[in-house]
Amino acid sequence: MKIKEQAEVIGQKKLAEGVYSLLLKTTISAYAVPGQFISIFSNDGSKLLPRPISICEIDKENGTLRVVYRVVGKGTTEFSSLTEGDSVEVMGPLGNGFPLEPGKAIVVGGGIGVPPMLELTKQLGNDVVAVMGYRNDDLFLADEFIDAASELIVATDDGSVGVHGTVVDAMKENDLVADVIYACGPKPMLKGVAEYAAAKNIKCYVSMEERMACGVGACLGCVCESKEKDDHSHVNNKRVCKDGPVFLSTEVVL
Amino acid sequence: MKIKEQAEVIGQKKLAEGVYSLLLKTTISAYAVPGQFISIFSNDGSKLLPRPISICEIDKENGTLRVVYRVVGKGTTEFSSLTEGDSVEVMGPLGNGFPLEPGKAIVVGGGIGVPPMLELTKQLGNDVVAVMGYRNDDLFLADEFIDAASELIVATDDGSVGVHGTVVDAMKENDLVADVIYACGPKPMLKGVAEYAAAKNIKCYVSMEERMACGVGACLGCVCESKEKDDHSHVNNKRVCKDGPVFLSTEVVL
Amino acid sequence: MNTKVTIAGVEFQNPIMEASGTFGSGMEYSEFVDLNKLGAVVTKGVANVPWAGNPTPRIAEVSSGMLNAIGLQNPGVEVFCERDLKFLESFKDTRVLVNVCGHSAEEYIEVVDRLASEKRVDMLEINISCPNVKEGGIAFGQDPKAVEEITRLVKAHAKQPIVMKLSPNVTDIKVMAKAAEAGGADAISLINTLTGMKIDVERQNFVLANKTGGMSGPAVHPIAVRMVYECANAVNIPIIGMGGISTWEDAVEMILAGATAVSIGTANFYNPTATTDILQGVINYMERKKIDDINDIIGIVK
Amino acid sequence: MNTKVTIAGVEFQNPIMEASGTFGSGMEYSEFVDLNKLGAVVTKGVANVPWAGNPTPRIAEVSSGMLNAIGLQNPGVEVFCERDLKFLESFKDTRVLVNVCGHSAEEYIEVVDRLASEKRVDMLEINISCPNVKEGGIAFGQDPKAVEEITRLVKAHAKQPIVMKLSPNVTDIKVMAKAAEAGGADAISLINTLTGMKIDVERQNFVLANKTGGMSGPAVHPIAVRMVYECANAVNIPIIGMGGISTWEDAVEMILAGATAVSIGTANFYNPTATTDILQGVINYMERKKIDDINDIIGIVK
Ligand SMILES: Cc1cc2nc3c(=O)[nH]c(=O)nc-3n(C[C@H](O)[C@H](O)[C@H](O)COP(=O)(O)OP(=O)(O)OC[C@H]3O[C@@H](n4cnc5c(N)ncnc54)[C@H](O)[C@@H]3O)c2cc1C
Ligand SMILES: Cc1cc2nc3c(=O)[nH]c(=O)nc-3n(C[C@H](O)[C@H](O)[C@H](O)COP(=O)(O)OP(=O)(O)OC[C@H]3O[C@@H](n4cnc5c(N)ncnc54)[C@H](O)[C@@H]3O)c2cc1C
Ligand SMILES: Cc1cc2nc3c(=O)[nH]c(=O)nc-3n(C[C@H](O)[C@H](O)[C@H](O)COP(=O)(O)O)c2cc1C
Ligand SMILES: Cc1cc2nc3c(=O)[nH]c(=O)nc-3n(C[C@H](O)[C@H](O)[C@H](O)COP(=O)(O)O)c2cc1C
Ligand code: FES
Ligand code: FES
Repeated sequence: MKIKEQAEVIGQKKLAEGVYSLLLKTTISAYAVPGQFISIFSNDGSKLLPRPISICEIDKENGTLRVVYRVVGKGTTEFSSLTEGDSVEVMGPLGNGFPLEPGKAIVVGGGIGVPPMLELTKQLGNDVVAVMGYRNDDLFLADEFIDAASELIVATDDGSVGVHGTVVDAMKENDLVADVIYACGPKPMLKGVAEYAAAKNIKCYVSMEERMACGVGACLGCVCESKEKDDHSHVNNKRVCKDGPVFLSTEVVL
Repeated sequence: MKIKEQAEVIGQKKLAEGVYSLLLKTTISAYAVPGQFISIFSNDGSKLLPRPISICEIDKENGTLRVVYRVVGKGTTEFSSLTEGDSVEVMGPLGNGFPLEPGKAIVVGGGIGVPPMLELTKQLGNDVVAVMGYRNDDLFLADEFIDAASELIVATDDGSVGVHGTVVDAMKENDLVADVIYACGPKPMLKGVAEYAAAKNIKCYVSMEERMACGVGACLGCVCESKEKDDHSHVNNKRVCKDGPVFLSTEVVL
Repeated sequence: MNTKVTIAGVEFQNPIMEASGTFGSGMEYSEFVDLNKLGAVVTKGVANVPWAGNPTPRIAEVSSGMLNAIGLQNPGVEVFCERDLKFLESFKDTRVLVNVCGHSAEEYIEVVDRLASEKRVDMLEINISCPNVKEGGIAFGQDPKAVEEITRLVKAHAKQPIVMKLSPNVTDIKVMAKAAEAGGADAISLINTLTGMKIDVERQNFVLANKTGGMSGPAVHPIAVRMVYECANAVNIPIIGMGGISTWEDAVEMILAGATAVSIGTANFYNPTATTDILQGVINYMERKKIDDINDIIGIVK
Repeated sequence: MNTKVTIAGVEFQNPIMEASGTFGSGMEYSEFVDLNKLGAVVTKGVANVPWAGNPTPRIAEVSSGMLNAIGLQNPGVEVFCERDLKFLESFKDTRVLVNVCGHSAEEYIEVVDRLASEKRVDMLEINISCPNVKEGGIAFGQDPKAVEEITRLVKAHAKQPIVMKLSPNVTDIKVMAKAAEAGGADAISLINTLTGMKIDVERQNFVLANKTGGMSGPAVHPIAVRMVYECANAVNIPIIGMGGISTWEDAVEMILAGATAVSIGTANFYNPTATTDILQGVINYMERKKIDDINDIIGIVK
């Protein structure tokens, strides 16, 4: 069930330098699961393509979705000026989402890969260690992970808080083990997490990113390389928007 | 002195079906004269060219300009949703404006050619007969012409108010004479007014329209045919945006 | 009111199709639109064997448009017949155009031969204009002799009528249209994408892994209208017009310029119901303008 | 920081010019920008005698761009020298490129000869690509033999360096660039406008009196970047790049692709200070990226 509609802006606030949290009232919330994303469209007729943004929180009761995004270009700049009562075109829910596996979990987020892990952490329940990596002490959403996870471990690039280094450094330092690892962040980080998981023999899911056009699997714009021939494409390519964004770390080339 | 700036919307109201009156705070008001126009720009990055709109009223004291326009396409549709406090990009004042001639004047406006005559009527002083043509009994601005002119004669296409027919019919019916005639409206109307003026040997100014790009005389997009070789172009073409929009009826081919 | 149009003996319930490569084989967008409402489904290009396409990024946004360098990724004609054509079985009201690509004449013919027996295929659209294929592809579409030659070869093998899809990256589109006609094409479709490039000034590198990509979307529409107009006045075979159609006005514009049918591509990406929205807009226009038959306005602006 | 660039021995204080036909001879925009700040003023096309141009409407808006069919209206070279060149006398810091048009080789040469003695003219830009002229014009720009021939003829007469302005309405821009180089061009400039068409669906008629017009603005930018890139890697003469430059990013993109200087056209119409705004943006970029010399980034994206 995919919906394209005008969502109402319930509110927006700045979480950190260039990072915004946007709360939208949309019927998409009824169908969304953690790890899925929505496409947000610009109001400007010269910017046609959707901006894919992961779902950070789902409130089915109030019919809202929360997304957290970083301003990096024209589209996200435009979104950052949305205020309560505005409307914005959205499409979703898109992609497959994280499978909720039983047992102990580690959720790993890096940079703007932090927000998509929040709803997952909440839905996984209590036995979750969250490992979140930031540039500096601007620890957006950290307080919410403290509430949602059993434990929060922070890594920062500049060493200002927590482990000085990457999330993988933090995982190693704490010698974390679990039944499953979920990760979202830049590709080098995903690669590191996947290697850690492989070394420890832990099942690992990664959420991938690629430039998108359709967002629904039709255009083949957003593929990532798969290790095996893909069932749909019959070549070594999987569509991030439709077959992903969540893949087993062993399925894709990182 | 031409200015391009963000004007503040002081207010907007609907005057008639599809006709809006927009009040803008802009420093352009300090330099504007009746018969000039401003370029209004769209906020949408796919619609780049200015929409030329005539100045309807100038309030130098409050630093505002009033424009009245009809919604005919994408740009004017966008403008019609502007509300108090919004800002909109404008450039002006553009064009030459109506010369204020001494003596008795007739001001003639047809359809969306009505609004540009209001400031002129006011500035001409008291000995002015206004002849305004409308489609039907939606007589936008008529009350303001009653206040500004010595007399208002109305013509309607459907005969619902005043003279049944065109402004030229109305002028004929009232056998109007004066020292000068000023006219703005569709080309066939301007032609009729010019012929009336010629027959009665009255000096006549007409305000012309043409599709524009630059609005400042650089691109040669907006020319109209002139009877004599033009001093600037050295061919039989005059730029509506720069040499006009106001011309002597005897200068241009109608 | 009649919205039916006929191209090479094939009747379409209305002139609205989607453009190859933007709609898969319809599966994904069938969540948004009833495929049975469309004049035709035009499939993504199909080759004799699976193609992996280009590396990513394959997509870049540009002003009022986009660049793509998919590189004709496709699962090959065998899988296509078994899966995609089977899926399309159930949509009886819509016609099916299969877009065919290849690196060489032989590869085109292999696909055409394989499709010959497929009942669900109403027409073949031969893509001789994709700018993202290094061999064949653009070379075919930019040389009138090659266009005529490949048309003749394909026509000799095809069991379904053939539509030659022309590249806009040429000096004179009329010459290419005439070459296709001379080679025996039943119809032509245009435009494919215009070759463009985007450079990331921060990274000082190309945005697309392939360096160049095909430009589509509203930005190319005025060029497409001009080319459709030129071809309509140069050849006697019907034209399927496309390029930047985003609204019903764009579709009507293309029909007035001379297109018997129109395809909607990039617009699907920002409006998944673009095809049916545009169809409804065209119908409203016909009602308002008292046009009883869509055929009455094809190419009337001269 | 050095922003100076040199083309055919002529030094420009910076690489930012405006594009012919969008800026007159600078008079009108001198109310908005100090012409002395620009790398060069490029004049509207000048012919041997006054040209009346096309009937109106001459302008149509399209998505992220516009169509124009001015038809090279100009007052003729005599008036141009007396009035426009005289006006430009007082702006010593900026270079002057005179854009030359004609219906035939003879007409081009007449203008070039007349300008030979004009000290204020630093360079000639030979417009062999205007799509709005029926004779000559596009015919010259779309045939490599004609390009080489006219280049050679003009070069033989010209006292100033010549820049050949190429049409993008061709199958292979590299061929045209090489033809201009072979004919002795000192530089090339590209792109001129792409031929487009707009139809008014309500009136069921062309929007432009001339039916077709030249498309410019951001919509054409990706095509322009691609063509500049292709030419930069095909010829050894410098390139003045243009087409849809609207922001400093667009200008830098063009320089990275291989343009020694860039011209800004349509953007002036919606931002009269586009030229100087873009210049400032380029300077800020150089500072931020620690680029000491603009010449260090010309064509570095390969
Ligand atoms: C499945 C998915 C989920 C995402 N979730 C989030 C999220 O929760 N929060 C968030 O801040 N961002 C997220 N992104 C990235 C986000 O889509 C881009 O940052 C956004 O589209 C940029 O739009 P823009 O107009 O501001 O930038 P543009 O002006 O378009 O580009 C600016 C820069 O952003 C990057 N970019 C552009 N498009 C994409 C894209 N589709 N994917 C990745 N990078 C891109 C490029 O490096 C580009 O140079 C996600 C991307 C994907 C594919
Ligand atoms: C000097 C001048 C003064 C004007 N003053 C007024 C005014 O006071 N009030 C007012 O309502 N309108 C005025 N106009 C007309 C106004 O500029 C157009 O109606 C407006 O630009 C249409 O913009 P749009 O985006 O809504 O329409 P578009 O979608 O661009 O076009 C819709 C239709 O509007 C018409 N149109 C578009 N551009 C122009 C243009 N430049 N000139 C004439 N018609 C055009 C065409 O018929 C077109 O089909 C004036 C025009 C000029 C040249
Ligand atoms: C992502 C994408 C993939 C495409 N793939 C194909 C293809 O496989 N075969 C083909 O003939 N054209 C292909 N095209 C071209 C379109 O069918 C169409 O000709 C072009 O995009 C212009 O139409 P538009 O502006 O409406 O998109 C593709 C276009 C896009 C945007
Ligand atoms: C209104 C207008 C008039 C033009 N006149 C000329 C001209 O006289 N000579 C010429 O060589 N190019 C002319 N051009 C083309 C521009 O110089 C430029 O090559 C083209 O517009 C692409 O740049 P842009 O997208 O920045 O406008 C004209 C363009 C426009 C929009
Ligand atoms: S964005 Fe089109 S297939 Fe993923
Ligand atoms: S609009 Fe450019 S000269 Fe008038």
